[in-house]
Amino acid sequence: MNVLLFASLREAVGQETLAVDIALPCRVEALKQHIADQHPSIATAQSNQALLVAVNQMIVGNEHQVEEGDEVAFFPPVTGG
Amino acid sequence: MNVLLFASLREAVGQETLAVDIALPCRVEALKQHIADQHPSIATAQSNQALLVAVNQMIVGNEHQVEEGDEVAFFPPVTGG
Amino acid sequence: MANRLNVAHHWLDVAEQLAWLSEDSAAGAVVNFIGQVRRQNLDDDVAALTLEHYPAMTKHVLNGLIEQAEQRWPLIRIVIHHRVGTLRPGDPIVFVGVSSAHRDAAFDAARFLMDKLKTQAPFWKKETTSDGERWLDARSCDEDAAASWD
Amino acid sequence: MANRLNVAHHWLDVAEQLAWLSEDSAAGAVVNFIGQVRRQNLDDDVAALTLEHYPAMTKHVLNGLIEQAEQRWPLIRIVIHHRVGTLRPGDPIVFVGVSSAHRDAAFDAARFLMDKLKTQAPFWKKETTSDGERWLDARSCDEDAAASWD
Repeated sequence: MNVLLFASLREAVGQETLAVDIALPCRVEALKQHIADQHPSIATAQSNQALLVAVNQMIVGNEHQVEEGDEVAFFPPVTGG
Repeated sequence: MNVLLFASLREAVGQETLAVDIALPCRVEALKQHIADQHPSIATAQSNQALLVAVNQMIVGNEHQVEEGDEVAFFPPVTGG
Repeated sequence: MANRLNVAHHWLDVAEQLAWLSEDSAAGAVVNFIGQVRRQNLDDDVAALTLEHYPAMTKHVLNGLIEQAEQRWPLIRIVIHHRVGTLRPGDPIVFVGVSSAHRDAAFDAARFLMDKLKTQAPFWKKETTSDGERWLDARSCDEDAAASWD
Repeated sequence: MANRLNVAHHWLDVAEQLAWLSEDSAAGAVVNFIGQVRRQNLDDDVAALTLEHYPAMTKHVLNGLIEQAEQRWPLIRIVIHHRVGTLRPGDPIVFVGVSSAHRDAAFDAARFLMDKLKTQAPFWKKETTSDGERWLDARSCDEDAAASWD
């Protein structure tokens, strides 16, 4: 599956999309941990509580179940307006 | 002294200005009572708590002392905006 | 702090006011309010609305409100423009605009100015409907809104 | 209820939006907010501000906020216009406008939309200053403002 990255996370990782090799369905928490293990900047954001996860364009919590075909995005707290 | 009237009070009394024969200084309360005794529409407004008094362009209470040369106005609650 | 205060028969160029409010680039937020004549009031069709005021007192009160707003919030610019005379449904009556560095102060100040203007500035509205003319009554909810700032 | 929602590089004709918001003569009140790029932030001169967003999600979130506002208040029209791309100090970023019969609903809804947009809509700001580029941090006061509606 692919995970979209935005803003400071995209720049820190250096990619717009991360290809992730994880069995689905899985909980958001497991997906975060899986990616953090490989990308220190994601781990840092996670430990700073500066990592939000959207599934199908809705922000979701750690318990949310990611299914095959979902659009998943990681990004920092928003700062628009 | 003269008392300016505005809006519904002006229309009810039928005059823009009331000439009032009262000894100054006097309290606002006495002035109101003096005028209400001669103009039933002022008495009605007063009993409905629908009579405001401004002295020198500031809304004042019953205790306020009216002095010679003050600009005094009677009007109903305001409804602008 | 700079401000513009007008009581007039005419309306104003709203885009020009917004441009002036936002001109200082320390301004991060501009909030403005426009009040206009509704088509219906108390279930009657409104044909016209006539606004009377007490000229010597109006500017006095509005300037006082502007000063109070400046003391309560860090504001950059303020515009108050209120019309008098005879208006039709859909005509604008009042424009209040505020600029500030941040939105909380701009929202609070604009609402404060409107709430206080509604209960303290000496304007009176007379409606013309098919039933004739009537002076509008003050609304207790406006008193409550104004008191909420005290 | 009618609404206009745009996310775009360009700014909009503010006077035209205000005319549209106030067009329905049941509208007695129009409140609008404009946010713009400040000259200074965190004591540094801002040379440019770049706004990125997550296009598929942005309209989704903003439409959801419009629906929530409609459910909470009796609104007539809503406009949300948010810019993306590179902006300069003084450039407008966001326009939120609301019309309603009375001012309380219009003020509340405009502020609700801004407070929620600030914390829920997927926009991110990167500033360019003389010290280089930096992504802005979310502000806890924005979180508090958004939570105050829940």
